[in-house]
Amino acid sequence: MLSVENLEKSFGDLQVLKDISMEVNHGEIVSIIGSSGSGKSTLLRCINRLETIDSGKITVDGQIMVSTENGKVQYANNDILNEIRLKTGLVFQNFNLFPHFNVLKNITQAPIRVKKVPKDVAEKEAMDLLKKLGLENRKDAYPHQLSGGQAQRVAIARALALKPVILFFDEPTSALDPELTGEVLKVIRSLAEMNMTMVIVTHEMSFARDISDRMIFMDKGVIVENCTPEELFNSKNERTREFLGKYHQGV
Amino acid sequence: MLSVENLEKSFGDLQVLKDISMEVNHGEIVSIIGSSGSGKSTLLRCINRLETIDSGKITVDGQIMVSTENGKVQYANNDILNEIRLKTGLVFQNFNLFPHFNVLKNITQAPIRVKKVPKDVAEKEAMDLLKKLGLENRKDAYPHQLSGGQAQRVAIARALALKPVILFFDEPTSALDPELTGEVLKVIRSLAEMNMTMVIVTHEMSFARDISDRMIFMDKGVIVENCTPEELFNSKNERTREFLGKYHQGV
Amino acid sequence: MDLVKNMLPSSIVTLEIFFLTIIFSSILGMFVAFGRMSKYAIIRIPIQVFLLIMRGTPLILQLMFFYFAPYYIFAATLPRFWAAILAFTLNYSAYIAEIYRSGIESIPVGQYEAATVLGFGKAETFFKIILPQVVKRIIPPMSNELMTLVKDTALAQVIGVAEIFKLAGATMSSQFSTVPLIVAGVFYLIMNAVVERFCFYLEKKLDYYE
Amino acid sequence: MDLVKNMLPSSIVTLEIFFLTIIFSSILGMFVAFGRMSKYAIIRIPIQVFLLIMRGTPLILQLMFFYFAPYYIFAATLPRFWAAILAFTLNYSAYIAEIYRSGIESIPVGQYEAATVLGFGKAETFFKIILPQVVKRIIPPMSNELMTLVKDTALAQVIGVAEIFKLAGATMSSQFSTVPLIVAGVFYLIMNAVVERFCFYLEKKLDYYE
Amino acid sequence: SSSSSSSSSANDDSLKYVMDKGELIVGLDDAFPPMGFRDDDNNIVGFDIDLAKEVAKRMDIKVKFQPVNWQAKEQELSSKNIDCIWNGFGITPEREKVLTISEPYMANPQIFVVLADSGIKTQDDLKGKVVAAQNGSTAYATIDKDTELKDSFKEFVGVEDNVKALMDLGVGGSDAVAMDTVVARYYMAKDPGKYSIIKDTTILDEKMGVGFRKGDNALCKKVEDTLKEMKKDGTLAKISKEWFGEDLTIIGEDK
Ligand SMILES: Nc1ncnc2c1ncn2[C@@H]1O[C@H](COP(=O)(O)OP(=O)(O)OP(=O)(O)O)[C@@H](O)[C@H]1O
Ligand SMILES: Nc1ncnc2c1ncn2[C@@H]1O[C@H](COP(=O)(O)OP(=O)(O)OP(=O)(O)O)[C@@H](O)[C@H]1O
Ligand SMILES: [Mg+2]
Ligand SMILES: [Mg+2]
Repeated sequence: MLSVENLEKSFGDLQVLKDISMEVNHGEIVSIIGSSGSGKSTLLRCINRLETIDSGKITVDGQIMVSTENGKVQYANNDILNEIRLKTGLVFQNFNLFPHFNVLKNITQAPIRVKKVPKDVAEKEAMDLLKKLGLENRKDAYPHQLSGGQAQRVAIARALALKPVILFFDEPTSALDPELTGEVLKVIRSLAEMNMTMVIVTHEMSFARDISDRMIFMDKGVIVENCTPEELFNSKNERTREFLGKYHQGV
Repeated sequence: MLSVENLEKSFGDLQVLKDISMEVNHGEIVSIIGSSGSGKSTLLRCINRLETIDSGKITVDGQIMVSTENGKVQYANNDILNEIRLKTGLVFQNFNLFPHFNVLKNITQAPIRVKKVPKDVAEKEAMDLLKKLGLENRKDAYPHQLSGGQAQRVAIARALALKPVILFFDEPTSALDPELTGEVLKVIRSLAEMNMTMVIVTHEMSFARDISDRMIFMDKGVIVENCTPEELFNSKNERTREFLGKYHQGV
Repeated sequence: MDLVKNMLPSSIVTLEIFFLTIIFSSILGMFVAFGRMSKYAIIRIPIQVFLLIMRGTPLILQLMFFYFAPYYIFAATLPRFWAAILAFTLNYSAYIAEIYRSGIESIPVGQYEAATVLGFGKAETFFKIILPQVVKRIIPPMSNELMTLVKDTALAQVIGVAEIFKLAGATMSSQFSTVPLIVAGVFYLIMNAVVERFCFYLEKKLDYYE
Repeated sequence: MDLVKNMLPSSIVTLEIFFLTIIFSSILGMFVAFGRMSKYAIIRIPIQVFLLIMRGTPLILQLMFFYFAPYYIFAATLPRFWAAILAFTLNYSAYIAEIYRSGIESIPVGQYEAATVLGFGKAETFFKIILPQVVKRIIPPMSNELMTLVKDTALAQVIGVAEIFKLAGATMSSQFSTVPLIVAGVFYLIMNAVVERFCFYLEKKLDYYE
Repeated sequence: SSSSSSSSSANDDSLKYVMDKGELIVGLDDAFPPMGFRDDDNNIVGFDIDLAKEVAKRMDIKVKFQPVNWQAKEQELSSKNIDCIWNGFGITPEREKVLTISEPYMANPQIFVVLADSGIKTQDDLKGKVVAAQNGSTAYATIDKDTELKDSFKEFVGVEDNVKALMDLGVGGSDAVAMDTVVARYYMAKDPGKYSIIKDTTILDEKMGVGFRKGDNALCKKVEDTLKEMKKDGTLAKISKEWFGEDLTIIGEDK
């Protein structure tokens, strides 16, 4: 479904991603964990073409998005890029809601305009999502009137509304209370049952352990571990144990 | 140190805080937990005068900040308000870093300008804080170049740099990985040892349990529980058990 | 007073110049703004030169240029009125482009990213997501330009377009009195009060979000 | 040509008008902007009227007003030059105030809140936190006003201030030629090229943050 | 003083051009009373207007009055939007270099206007005083060139137009205004007793002509001849009396 090969990315002198290779299979849920600044968000941004890569190859659902030949980075043509775009979705770490649309419109605009879903259908589906996320009574509010957790749930609903085949989350539960984390977890599980592929950057270990088929641990721009949750939490790797140590302590 | 009595606050028709009363004693660490939209951020904002209250009384360190007589809300005079301001600090949920200052300047500006700390002293202290928070190599970066967790740590350092006597945190660890959560926890503990009073809104139950002398559970604008962590986690209250249930599940 | 009666046809000309200029230059201005922000120097640099000349030289010279230059080049002139509209449109599109640009550049990059990721095309992103937010932010500087335009219509007289200030000036010298000039001032003031109220209303209307 | 030789003193007058107006009106404009944003109607409404009159009536009338009116009211006139500076300053402070306002209102409220909570006073918050961010955002609309001002200095001739356009007009009339007008146009273009480069430089310099 | 009455050159079809289109387009500043300006009904009227109408009638063609901006009059002529400038147009050597100008048809000396109660009686009284003139007017240009005269003033100021120059005089911004007689008389009549003219001084003995494109000699000659004819049969005197109360026209008189 998704394959990343030898991806490299620097900001000026700072190399943020170093020779990253990973695969995500159809229907799989993969969590990416790692310390702050290890490049998790940057990796998602590269895959979603919000950053250009310095070298490497990315394939989505069989279509090559970008590859590197003799050191020259080559992106696919626009038709292919647009096809890929429709298959992927991303929930941002800082939400990026549209301030001039109310909650409902934030969610329905993309289905209506991009996927040409009829307005009433889009609104019905949006209301279903809002209900699932406990937000039906805030549907007319504007983003600046939402609490942190509410804004985050709207951002999640907005991405889900497009029904992508692969969905990326950047810390989807960071502003959610445990109760809502549970709700979001439920939603993500139901998506998993519908065979949606998901890649989730998160700091919540228990959440990641619960939801993931596989977990990737990144450190300073490289992938240190790429294995099942059980394997990860029993890893012998020094760095992994150190990182998870704090989590074990916390529990 | 801090006392809130019968505080009420509405946004239009939506009553967000209903008859809130609470006390925080000198040197105490109080966590506020509760579902999204229950009014936690609004409470902090009212105490920090970022929202005006509809009625009630707030006292900080013996000084009355605002009171209500015969239904008329009466704020203290500016001298007193300024004195209170210097005693309190707040770390925002969405950081609000100054985009035109680099990390170091974000931290040193307030000490230099407001507390008239000499520049070299302020910078030395800022570097100590950055080191504690694992950010010394990002001191020259601008906010838009930081990862989510880095930005949050800078926001924390900025508030700590002013050495307030009472410090409010709105979800200080929500974008932090477990390792850093541990770091921040250490910093907060060392502050506690220096007898700093702290009020922390958080969704991380283990963090709250570890750090707090007392925990407040808010639901739909009212305080449901106000007790020690042990009492809270063993509460008989229906709503509390329901809320914490998800947490217990997660662990 | 006859002056007021005589003002009717002139004020219609003034209004025509005003509205045609606004319509054309706010569309053209958008393209100019995009050109100015282009990452290709071959587009950006000519646009910068265009902006410099249009904003850097007096409108009165531009009016004369567009009316008289075609004669020397093509041995034909544009009708006075349309030469004036052409000059006004090009001139104002330059000013408006810079205002658009400041507005567009103040929108957080996250808004583009969110729209991109949701699959919005470039045009949709701009018109549905960015522009509505830009409009809210640029109302005050736009009102500056609109109010200046109301008064700049007076310059059309240079190429013999009979707008209102021209009439006032002529009446002033024949009657040896400042009254006509003040009447024209009041006319501009009224027209600009309408512009101001309109901008104020728009601002209030868009105040529902932050 | 004598014209160029004669231009020196006039162009100094033009530069004086330009710089004095910028200095005075960018300070005054700040107060006007605050007044316009005041929550007290007793401050806000008079400021709105001031803005409407200053932006709504021709600068030429304002120039005449500040030069001629004092005689009828106080039986004394201001020196021509200072009457011109007064009119220019008041006029431009109105335009600049609206630009400040749009810039100030586009700064996220979180920036004020962060500064407030850190104990910054109102003035410090404005000058250290808000203004630097405002400056970056308002450069394009400000460059519009600066470039217009360069050309508006020509209006000072109405009340007999010997700036450069007056010289051009006088020479043109006696020689029956447009050359002096074009020379003046080139002068404005050069001055505005300097203004444009300055704004461009400032924008680049402030591009280090988002 | 005229260079225009020379014989028409062989390929000068300027007269034919005008006769063929059957219309003479007269360019003017319609804010220049009493030569050409708008009356209360917004019609263009004035002394020069009456002359041009009569000339066109005698040439059996129509006449059209096209207001032009003074700053654009050169382009208006050369782009053939107008055929002549007929608007109290002063004859100067500079203008004769670039235009073909008719013989003078009227004298219009430049004089000083002062406030009647100012006590200024002679040109000597103007020493150390502030003198104003309309920017770009003949009076302005003449004084500007006469360094000795100019330096005897405290200040010499160029103001946008004659009306503002007189307003400036009124508020004490200046002590005298240099302008041409025709215009001065017109404004003085609007406000009787307020102003006076300094006697026995003329800054420049300016004369008025009609300006044509350089080389349009045939057309110029035709207009000149028609004016002379009108002088002879008394029509010019009649029109002049209507506007000025006396005959100020000089065309066809002995020089
Ligand atoms: N535009 C940029 N310019 C320069 N450096 C950047 C930029 N964006 C990110 N970085 C740096 O790249 C590194 C990786 O950032 P990234 O946002 O990918 O981290 P992350 O793993 O998502 O961290 P977090 O868990 O804190 O969100 C960080 O050191 C960050 O400061
Ligand atoms: N400016 C506003 N206008 C209208 N409603 C608002 C405004 N600010 C907050 N609210 C509403 O007030 C309620 C409480 O918000 P608050 O931000 O205090 O919640 P919270 O407890 O901090 O939630 P979270 O854990 O999600 O951050 C929410 O329903 C929110 O939508
Ligand atoms: Mg991140
Ligand atoms: Mg909150």
